[in-house]
Amino acid sequence: MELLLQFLSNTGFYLADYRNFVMLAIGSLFVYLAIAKKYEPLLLLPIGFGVLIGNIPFFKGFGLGIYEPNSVLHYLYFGVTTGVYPSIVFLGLGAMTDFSSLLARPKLMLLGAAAQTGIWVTLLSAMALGFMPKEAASIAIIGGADGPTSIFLTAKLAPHLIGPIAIAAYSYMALIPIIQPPIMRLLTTRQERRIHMSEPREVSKKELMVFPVIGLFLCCFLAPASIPLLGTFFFGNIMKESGVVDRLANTARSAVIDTATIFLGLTVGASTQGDVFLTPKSVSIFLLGAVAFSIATASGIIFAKIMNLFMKEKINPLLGAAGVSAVPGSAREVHLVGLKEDPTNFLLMHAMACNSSGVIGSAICAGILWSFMM
Amino acid sequence: MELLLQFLSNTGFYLADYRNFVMLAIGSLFVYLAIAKKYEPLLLLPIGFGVLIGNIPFFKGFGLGIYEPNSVLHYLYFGVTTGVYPSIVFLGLGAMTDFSSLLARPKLMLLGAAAQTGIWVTLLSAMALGFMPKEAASIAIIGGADGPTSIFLTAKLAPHLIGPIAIAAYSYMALIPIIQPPIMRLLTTRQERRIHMSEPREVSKKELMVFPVIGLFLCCFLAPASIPLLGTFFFGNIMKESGVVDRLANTARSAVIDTATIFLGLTVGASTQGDVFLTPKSVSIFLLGAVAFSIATASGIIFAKIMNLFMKEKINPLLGAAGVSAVPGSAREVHLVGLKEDPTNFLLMHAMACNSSGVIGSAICAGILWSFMM
Amino acid sequence: MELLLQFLSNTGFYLADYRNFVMLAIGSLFVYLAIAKKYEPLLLLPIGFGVLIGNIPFFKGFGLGIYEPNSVLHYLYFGVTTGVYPSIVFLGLGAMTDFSSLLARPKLMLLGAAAQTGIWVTLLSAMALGFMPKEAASIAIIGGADGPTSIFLTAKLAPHLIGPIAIAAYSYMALIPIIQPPIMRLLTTRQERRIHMSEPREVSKKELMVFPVIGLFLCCFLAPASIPLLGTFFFGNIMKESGVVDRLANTARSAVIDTATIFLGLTVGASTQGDVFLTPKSVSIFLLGAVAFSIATASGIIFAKIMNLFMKEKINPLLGAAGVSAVPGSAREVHLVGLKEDPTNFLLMHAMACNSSGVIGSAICAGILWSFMM
Amino acid sequence: MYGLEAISANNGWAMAIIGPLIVMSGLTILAIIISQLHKLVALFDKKAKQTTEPPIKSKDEISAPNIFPNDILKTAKIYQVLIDKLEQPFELSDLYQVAVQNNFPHPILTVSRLRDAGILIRESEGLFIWNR
Amino acid sequence: MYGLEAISANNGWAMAIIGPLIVMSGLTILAIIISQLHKLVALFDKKAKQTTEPPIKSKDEISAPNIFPNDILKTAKIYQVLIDKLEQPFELSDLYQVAVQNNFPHPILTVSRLRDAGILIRESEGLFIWNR
Amino acid sequence: MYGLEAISANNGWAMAIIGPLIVMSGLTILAIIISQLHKLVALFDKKAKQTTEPPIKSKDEISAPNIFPNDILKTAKIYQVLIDKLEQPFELSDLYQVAVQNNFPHPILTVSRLRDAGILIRESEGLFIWNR
Ligand code: NA
Ligand code: NA
Ligand code: NA
Repeated sequence: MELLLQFLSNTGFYLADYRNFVMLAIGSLFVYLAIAKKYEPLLLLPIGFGVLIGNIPFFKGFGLGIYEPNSVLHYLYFGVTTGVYPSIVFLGLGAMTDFSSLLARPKLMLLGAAAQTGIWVTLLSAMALGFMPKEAASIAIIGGADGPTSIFLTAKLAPHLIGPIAIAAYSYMALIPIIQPPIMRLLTTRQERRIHMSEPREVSKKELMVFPVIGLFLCCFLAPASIPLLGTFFFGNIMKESGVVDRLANTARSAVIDTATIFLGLTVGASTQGDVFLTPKSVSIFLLGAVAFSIATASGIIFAKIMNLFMKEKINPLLGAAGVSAVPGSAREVHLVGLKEDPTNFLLMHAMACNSSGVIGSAICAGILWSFMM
Repeated sequence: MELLLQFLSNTGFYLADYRNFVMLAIGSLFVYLAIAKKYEPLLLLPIGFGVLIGNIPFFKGFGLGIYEPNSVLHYLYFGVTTGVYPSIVFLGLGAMTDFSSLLARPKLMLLGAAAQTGIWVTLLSAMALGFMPKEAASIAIIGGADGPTSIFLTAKLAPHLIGPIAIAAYSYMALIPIIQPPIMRLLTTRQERRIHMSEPREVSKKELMVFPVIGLFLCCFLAPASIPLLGTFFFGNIMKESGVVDRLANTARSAVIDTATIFLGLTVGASTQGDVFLTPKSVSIFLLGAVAFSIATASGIIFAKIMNLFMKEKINPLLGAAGVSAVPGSAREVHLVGLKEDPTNFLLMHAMACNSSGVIGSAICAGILWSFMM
Repeated sequence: MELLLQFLSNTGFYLADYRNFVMLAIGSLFVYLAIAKKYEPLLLLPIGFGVLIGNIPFFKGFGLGIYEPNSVLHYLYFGVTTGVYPSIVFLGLGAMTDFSSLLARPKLMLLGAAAQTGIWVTLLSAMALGFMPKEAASIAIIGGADGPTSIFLTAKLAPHLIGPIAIAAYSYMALIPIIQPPIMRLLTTRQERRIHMSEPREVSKKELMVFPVIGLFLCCFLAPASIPLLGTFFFGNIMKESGVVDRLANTARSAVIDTATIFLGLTVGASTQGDVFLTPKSVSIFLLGAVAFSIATASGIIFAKIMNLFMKEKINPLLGAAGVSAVPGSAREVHLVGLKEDPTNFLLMHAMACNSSGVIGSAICAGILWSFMM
Repeated sequence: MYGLEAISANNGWAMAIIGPLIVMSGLTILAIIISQLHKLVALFDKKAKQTTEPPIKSKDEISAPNIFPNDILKTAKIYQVLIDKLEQPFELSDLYQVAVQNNFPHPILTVSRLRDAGILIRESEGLFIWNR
Repeated sequence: MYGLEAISANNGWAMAIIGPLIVMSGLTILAIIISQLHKLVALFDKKAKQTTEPPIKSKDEISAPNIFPNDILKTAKIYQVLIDKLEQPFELSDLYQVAVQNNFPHPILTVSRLRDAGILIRESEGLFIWNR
Repeated sequence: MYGLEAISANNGWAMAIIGPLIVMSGLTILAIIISQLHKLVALFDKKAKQTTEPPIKSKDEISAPNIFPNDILKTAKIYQVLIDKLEQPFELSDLYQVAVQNNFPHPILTVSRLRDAGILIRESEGLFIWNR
């Protein structure tokens, strides 16, 4: 009888706390959005289910919780706290990314830089709200719209915020179809949205092979702290483009990135234990995340319009919105908004170019922020 | 010359101990059974060859043995001692398991619960034989007929027994075709064995998607200590059923589970170093394992017969034997015994339902046992 | 302004050291050779790009460098320093290797043993140049022409030399098409090069299955210190040949070995940080490596010629050169040199037999050397 | 300590009674919930239909297919002429070249649509085949 | 210390003599064993045939194929009619539906046998094709 | 500390000015380099052609195909006769056996050439199919 009572007092039913239920609701929402709405399911489903797993109430001290040093979740979470998973995800991303349209029209790279403005504005905002500099930098990187980059920088600067920052970053990435289109429409005229981009020139295999080396040199000499992300990213890319190690490139863009994605998502989700997660800070981070994404989108578009003032061949300013990486969500949105105005206007390929430059841009920003905090 | 002598004194020939040869014979037997008899080769071959590797005599202190802290085997064994491999195997299992026939006929779930009786009887037996409670619990879980679950619980409660318990669990799982059929025939009449199961109703995609969430909530609220197994299990299953992350599900059920299986089997096998393994305790564990499996099989069948007393539509009591998980061995045996009586009686699909509920049942039991020991 | 200066003083441009540029040039050369010349790209591309990543100048103390304990590279490098990656590579190699032509003509195994002579001569040379015994042993193993074996032994005996030894081993393996043919031509007559090998007998599936068990017993009893390499190697091979665990064998020879290859190459490359790598020792190691490879090649050929003195059915002495493992580079060279003399002479299959015996031979040598140093 | 004494001392009887009770009741509840699941799902489906159309359509359906439903097939027919000039499998860049030589409009974008439509299939790294 | 002196001091000569000796004798023994292996295997095979039939047959062979050897092919022919009504690839549930509509007995079990027989092949998550 | 005060104290303004400046100038330089890349590549290509032929030919091209270009196809035709005797897919050892029985020269080597030529294709562990 005593044993039964003791057992019952160890069940989740007994130990449950209202914060667990809040988080379970959030987790369920993520799972629902991932499955029913197909919002970035590769991210939202693992994270959402991870939130569920992490918020089943349990007896502390058992070695079950992700913050207890000998739990399975803790071992799997190690790849997050050390930054290893983000590095591996970037390896796979590199082995997937096709830079040919970016190489054909290098100007689009500037849009990837411009869209990082969201980061810097958010940095100031976070400081103004009283966050410590390292916390502020970690929050600011949400504006880069790049999950692994955000997790990586936060793991290095403010590990206690990994949960809320990752959740904010991924939530807004999933909500791209809701956040971006209104901003795009607000900041562009119908005529601008109808601008066609000319066919890009053909890019030679050799250019594609040389690019990752040059990219590595330039980006990582400038911001060495971006090595863990961009080093593996460009490594993945040269494996893909060289054509001599296809079996490695194939594994990198399938088994390797998938495994890292599964465990990254699962443990980041599980790191949102209600009692740790539900704090006023988390709420502020969520608000700041919305600011970051909106400004990033807007600044990309505005910068494209400014570029148009100086260029003969106009750029469709919608492409600016694709400068927030959020691969490939934002590129798709740009494409769809463009299509709506003119069903013959295919922006996808150009938007993907901005997307990949946005990935590089935000990884550099992560390097700069990290370096600023030293 | 001195060097030659020194070298020779470091060879396996010189260092060999009779216990190594006993274990090498056992390992060879496992390898033989796996290859020639095809008894659960996915389990027996890695374990058997692991036993060979672990029992080649070597000079202690070199950093070669699995129990020496800087050996390669020790690093690979880490996934066993922390419980990470079993968790990962369950992730893959979840991504493979089709719950549709269980959802179509939920009553079969009770058979998966009933077949766990072997666990509890073995718990008492082990205590009676003088094992400490945590050891007894680890031995008892052999009755769950689920390798990764046994390894997981033992790693948490009695890590020094991982070798014998794993070997016992896997041996009996491989011997299912020898152990189960006589018990099935003993406890059922010819007429009972000929009972046909009606065609299950069709299960909708949505039910299949909702099930892993409900399963997670119910099982893990009840026994939070089963989170490391059932959390990843249901996560794998929702990846499979949601249909929105097929690439992750595919990787989980191929590269991820295969890799974990290889290293789990190899290192569990290698952990049976003769001098550590060949103790009276190991012999007792083997005997208790036979008891556990037999009682599990019997109690599943008997429970099915009891259920039939109360139900209009009779269940084929052979299905009770499939409640011991041992995926998919026991389901196959039930199917074959059924076929022998009546070549038109296809029980496989129904038996698989009991199998998957047996997996859940024994993971819950592991959670309960762990919680009892705290 | 101060911040800008501080940032600039953290860029690679500011921190660069001439040694970094030397290494960047070497890394670029490796990448170039891998892509443009297709010299062993599976090895040279990861290592070459790793050299680039490791030699981007960075601010020490950031946690960026491979030798800083909390960097991502350091965590990935862990698999090198512990010897886990080489073990895993051997698992995959085993699951790829077809021993049938070796089993058909066991005499060829002696060529794999003879070609290890390079190791022992290099051992003496390295000692004579003033290297400590453990360093000398690590350098000597370069003569085994087997990357993972070299890395494994060096990780155990002289971890500070992993970089130069790995680079030397892989460089010469890539340069096999330049090093070996002249030596082959020098040491053989035109007539010898034209010797045809008779069709090997057919090997039964059972022989192929029994071989890994016998190989494990004999090699590892003789030199238990080769267990971490040959244990997984033969395990991989029995998974392949048994035919009962095809899914595991497939994963071992694709996802598993590819992943290990990627991270092994990348981190070994990155371990060549200019300030650590560019020392007189590294230059000596490079010179000794050339000696090792040349002697290995020569001694294989000469031994074949000696064998021919005693045998009725002559061996083509070119096959001796394939005794240096360097899979499958040296086998291909032998085949091509043979083809040049007589376009109907297909030596590839026989050369592969020598190759695989060379792999076993050098792993045993590693075990012996390790044991000598204890 | 051995035998019944050991069991009692270690609280074995309690465990052996309460343990199976918990498992059985847990799985029973799960079975009951499952047996009601299809009703629940049906209920939800109904409600969903009554109240709202999904606020945001799944993005995949909006794109090209809805807008040029038969254009892609037409385009495919036109491109068939080019494909016939190439050996299967071919490199994408070869296809671009013949497309440009023959003044086909928007080759790159068309190609990407053909790929989305599953007509142009990546066979291996850099090589493509034409489906149909 | 350099040169011959260093070699002697470090026991180099002994190593360089004993080392290759061990490798060579090891691989020689292995070569000898291998060369006798096929005899050993033949011996075993013979003995195995003399003494016993394998006590338990491999389970895979017992199941369906042995019992309904041509039934499956017959069933497949009958099912062909249903398959013709579906577009390739099809969802399993569609096949069930037409099977039930046409009063085919045991559709689910038959489908699982067709899958085992390799006639019904899973092409991708949830989609199946009919082989032959 | 909150608001502007916190920003100043934490050097926020400097960061927010210098940060984007660095990113922008970095990516601008990268864009400029990229835009010149094809010229650089062209330059290299030209130079390479002028000075040298590649010193060592890629090894894969030297081997069999160059030496017996149509022999393989002829061999394939001859082997077709044997293949017709086997059921597809077949085990390699079966092919060897019929080859030896019919006194075909060099069966193992021929088979390895047929595999290199993509005529004999490994379908799964141990089983092969004949392509064409
Ligand atoms: Na970005
Ligand atoms: Na079970
Ligand atoms: Na070797």
